[in-house]
Amino acid sequence: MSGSNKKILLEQVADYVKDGDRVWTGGWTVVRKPMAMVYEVIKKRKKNLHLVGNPGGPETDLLIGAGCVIKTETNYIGHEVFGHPYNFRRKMEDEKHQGELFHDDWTVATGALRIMAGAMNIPFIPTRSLKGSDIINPSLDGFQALRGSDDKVPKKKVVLMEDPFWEGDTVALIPALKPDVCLIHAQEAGDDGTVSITGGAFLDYYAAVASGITIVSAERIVPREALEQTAESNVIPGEVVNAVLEVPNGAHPTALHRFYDNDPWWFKEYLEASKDEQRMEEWLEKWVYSMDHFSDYLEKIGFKRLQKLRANPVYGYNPDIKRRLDKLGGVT
Amino acid sequence: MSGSNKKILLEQVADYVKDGDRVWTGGWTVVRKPMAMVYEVIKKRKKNLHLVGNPGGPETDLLIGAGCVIKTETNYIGHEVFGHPYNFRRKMEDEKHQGELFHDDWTVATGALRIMAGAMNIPFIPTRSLKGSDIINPSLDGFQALRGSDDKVPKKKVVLMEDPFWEGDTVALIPALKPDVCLIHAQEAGDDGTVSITGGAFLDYYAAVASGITIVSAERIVPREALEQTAESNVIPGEVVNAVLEVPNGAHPTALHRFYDNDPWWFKEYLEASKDEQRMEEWLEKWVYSMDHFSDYLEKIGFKRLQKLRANPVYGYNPDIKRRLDKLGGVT
Amino acid sequence: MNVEEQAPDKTGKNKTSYSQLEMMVIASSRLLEDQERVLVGTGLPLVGAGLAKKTHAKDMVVIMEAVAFDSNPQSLPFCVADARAVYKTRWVPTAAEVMGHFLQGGRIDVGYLGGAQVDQYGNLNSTCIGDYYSPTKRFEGSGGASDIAALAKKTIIIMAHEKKRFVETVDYITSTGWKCRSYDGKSLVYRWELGLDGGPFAVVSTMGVMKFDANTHKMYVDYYYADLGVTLGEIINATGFDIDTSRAKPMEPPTLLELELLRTKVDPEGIYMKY
Amino acid sequence: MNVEEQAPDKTGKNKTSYSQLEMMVIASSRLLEDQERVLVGTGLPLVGAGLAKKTHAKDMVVIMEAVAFDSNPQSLPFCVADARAVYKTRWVPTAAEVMGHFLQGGRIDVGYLGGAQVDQYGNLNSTCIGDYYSPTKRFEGSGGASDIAALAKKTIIIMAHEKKRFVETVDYITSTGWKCRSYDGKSLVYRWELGLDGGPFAVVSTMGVMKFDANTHKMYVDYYYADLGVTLGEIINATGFDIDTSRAKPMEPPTLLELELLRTKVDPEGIYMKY
Repeated sequence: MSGSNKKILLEQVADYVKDGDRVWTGGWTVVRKPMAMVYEVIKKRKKNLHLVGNPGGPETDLLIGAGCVIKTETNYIGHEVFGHPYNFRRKMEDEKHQGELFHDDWTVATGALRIMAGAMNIPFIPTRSLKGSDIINPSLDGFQALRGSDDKVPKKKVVLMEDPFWEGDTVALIPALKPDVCLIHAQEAGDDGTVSITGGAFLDYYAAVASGITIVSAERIVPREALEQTAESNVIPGEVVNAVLEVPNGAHPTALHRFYDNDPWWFKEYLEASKDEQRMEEWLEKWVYSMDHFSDYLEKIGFKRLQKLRANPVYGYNPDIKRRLDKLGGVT
Repeated sequence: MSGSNKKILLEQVADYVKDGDRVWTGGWTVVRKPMAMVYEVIKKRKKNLHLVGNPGGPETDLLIGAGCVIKTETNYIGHEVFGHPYNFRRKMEDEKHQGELFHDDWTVATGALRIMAGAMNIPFIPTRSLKGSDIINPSLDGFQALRGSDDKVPKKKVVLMEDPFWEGDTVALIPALKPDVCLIHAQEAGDDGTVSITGGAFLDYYAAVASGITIVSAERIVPREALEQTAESNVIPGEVVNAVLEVPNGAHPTALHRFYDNDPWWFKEYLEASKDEQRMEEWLEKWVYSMDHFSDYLEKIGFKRLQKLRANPVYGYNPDIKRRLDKLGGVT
Repeated sequence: MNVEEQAPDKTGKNKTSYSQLEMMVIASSRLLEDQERVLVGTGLPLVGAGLAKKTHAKDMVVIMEAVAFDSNPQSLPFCVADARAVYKTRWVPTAAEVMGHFLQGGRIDVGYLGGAQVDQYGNLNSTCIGDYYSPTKRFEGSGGASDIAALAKKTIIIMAHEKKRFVETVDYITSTGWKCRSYDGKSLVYRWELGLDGGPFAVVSTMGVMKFDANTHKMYVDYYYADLGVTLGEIINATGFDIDTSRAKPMEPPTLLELELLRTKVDPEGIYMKY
Repeated sequence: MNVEEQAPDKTGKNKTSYSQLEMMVIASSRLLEDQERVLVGTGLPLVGAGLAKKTHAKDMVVIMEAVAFDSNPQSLPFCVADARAVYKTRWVPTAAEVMGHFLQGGRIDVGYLGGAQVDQYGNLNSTCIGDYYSPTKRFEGSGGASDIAALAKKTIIIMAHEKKRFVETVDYITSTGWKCRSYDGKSLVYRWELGLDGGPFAVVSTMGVMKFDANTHKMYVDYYYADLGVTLGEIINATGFDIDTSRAKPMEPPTLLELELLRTKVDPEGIYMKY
């Protein structure tokens, strides 16, 4: 794969995502999430997705709210200090949505270990975590009904085992994560798929290697030769990347180190809308379904607002941005 | 540990290495080996060391030849194309040395996985490798006599297990590597222990984290603030480094990316000497025991020869150096 | 949590008003020690850690699960993956290293956590209220809290003091306290029976600082915010289980420096403090 | 291995002499295909891979276990950790990624290996001659060879053709061939019985190119270096087990370009080729 030019268009992204796929979304909660690609997946009305990104942020709540998701397998779904994941909550709490979403609870350490095991192509990995927690309580297993019948789900959540090599401690064996598709947004990628990320790669390298297909959107697609200059800090080799696309502001409204900060106005509007099913539907119509292209979405966000979000390249973030939603003014 | 200045002198290195310790030497075969520190350990006549570096190069053959080693647990001991590890061979082949060296054979993938497991503090990790090889033949286990009685050695070499989570494949569980001491040479380290390495970090990060004590020698010790500029490519955090020392040419005669190439004259002389026990002893006297300080060793190597080894910083190596020992001329 | 009362002029140094929320953050920050390696959860722990770094614990090593090791933020991070956590660091790890290597490797001195519910043994719930399969309230989930509670050398918990939060038994044990879930899910066992080290060191609330009895491992009141008018009776009323108050001492009020730093340097916008 | 003979002038294009060593390296390099991901062992495979990249397989992805992914060395690396392997690459992995992720993940098309002994099933020995506990000759050890033979989609082996090297059963199975060690160490089993994919594709020697019968999985002669005067009888004599020569074809001699590139660009100093 490494010799070819892998550029695709945003409109083609959904061709790589099949209904029912296990999908890893890169980044971390409200940072560097592949939002443009997620909007595209929503627009194409993908169904029965099985989200395995660890942790999940607005992209996860959005995909759930848009009805694209039947399974989530993660340590966290939320918007950090901005507010709560109302679409996820509704699916879990409301009588009328019972059975629409299977959710399997994990942790940050085990999410990391599971995707590392996936990258290593080993079926499981031991951990010293989880002991004593209801996360491994056999009677509280969100995927219980699926184990053994759904081949995208491991047959067991955990197996306890005594260490036969050293002191005999009991450790928990946990299954590898095996995403079908991995969506990542980065600052820069080569046309060969090589990915450069700063400000934290999170688990994206492991996910890219563990996944059947990996798509990377980036602020800039550059000739591959340019990335020879930064070889020591490039984080994902082109070999595991199937396609790349250039999408400036492609992580909006989440933050991208050196490029832009979180968009508090987006979170404020989204959080209000997502509290209610009808308003969520209107929000999706307004910001996703009605948009011909992501550039129309950005046009609607507006130049002034995007300017307000710009990061100071020395700091990596925007030191002047207001982040408190309850006292947030308009874009001036 | 992170706040303090961790600078020590080369003379203090052996204080951190106790007789019987499991020692990881960083680098890879004939590249970036912590040679100055190894010479120091030899000079202080350390005994019964248990070498766990994967793979081993001249430092391993040297330590064996100097009588410092009773156990080796690695995938390779040698000098690559330069020649064979005669000290290691002699211990394994000669009747009169029977029982002086216990050697446990492993592989590059499992060496990597074992030290990763050590860094993760998990007692073992599964692998898909090793199946069908005599490396896991229960009757060909170089540590058989030690298992169960020597607490620096895992009770078993391998445990085969069926995957209970996915397709039921048989995988080999292999024990974590747990070095007591880790010796690393790098291009640059901060006085806080932060380590910057280019040209390949090999398994040194994992070893530094997995080890009880980690000592880093470097071509340059710099104020910690200088390493904030390269945070994305720094490979070892100061937190896991107990001491640092500045030793220019500290990896000689092995190669150091951007600084110097392998010293073919050293390998030629060493290989000749190491073929014979008596000549090996003379070599040790000449190049190690009689040296007051590593700078005396470098003085004896000579300025002209060190100049000949200098790497071109653009290439990272020396494009003009001759590497064929049988046609090697003198230093001109 | 926006109580603001006039601080009684006892010591002469606190001639200003401060809130229970402020006292909580300050009291928890005082429990952090210089040189300690502290794994800081999202939310109020970010504020408390920032304050400690600016007062008594300048060389405390601040660690965040997503991305930060020995972080010295110039501006308050609003999550543990924020670029503000990465600025001026010397290493940019991932959760694989922070959680998979450092935490699991026993290298974390203190886990500093929030939560939605805590019980008498210091078990934390950040998963759901009610039945797991049809909860009345579903939360964001563990994040790294479960790992941190299991693997740090000790944990400090920060949480508003309300009867619905301080419960006899949490609805779901996300993060293990002293007496936590057995492997079969059917009983509670002491954490050491499962081979877990560490354990909750303190629960710092809007009313006081609770610790755990060395023998029973049940929560007791160590300090209460007398200076803010909090009484032990109020604590008992706001706690959903019997709590020993016999060892309670009044908490030393905030210093002017602590308050000033908190308000003007650590969270000047009030992102978490909601001024 | 320094045989130099005048190449018979059959095709008109080989009016130069070349050695069996050169033919071996060239023959093995021809088996590598463009676009393939090739994990290259130390020694002669470095030379063969370098030649393939300069002739028919410019976009072959050269991978080295210690440090290199998609390597395009301008000068021959003398080991798989050499700075020459890192120059002009776009990613600098470690063995954790190359071996732990890519090889173990089934992403390597070809493993390209040397060895000290090979047997009729393509098992390789790079560990010792004689008894494991008191060997007559102890070698450097597996390095990554054992992993590569177990996990690559296929392996290409390059080795001098001598009776002591081509043996019926290797003294120690370092790297698995078609019929390898059972878990209890007591018998030989087919590799697929252990769940191993892949397997040896060819053994390229100083006399010819051997492959493995699709049914028996035993080695047979596919090509022999007739142009260098090698006869099938010589191969039989230099092989320590019965070898089928009935399918043997004469090997196409080196082209002038192959020889020129090998001698002047790939290993001009003769580090491995020992000119």
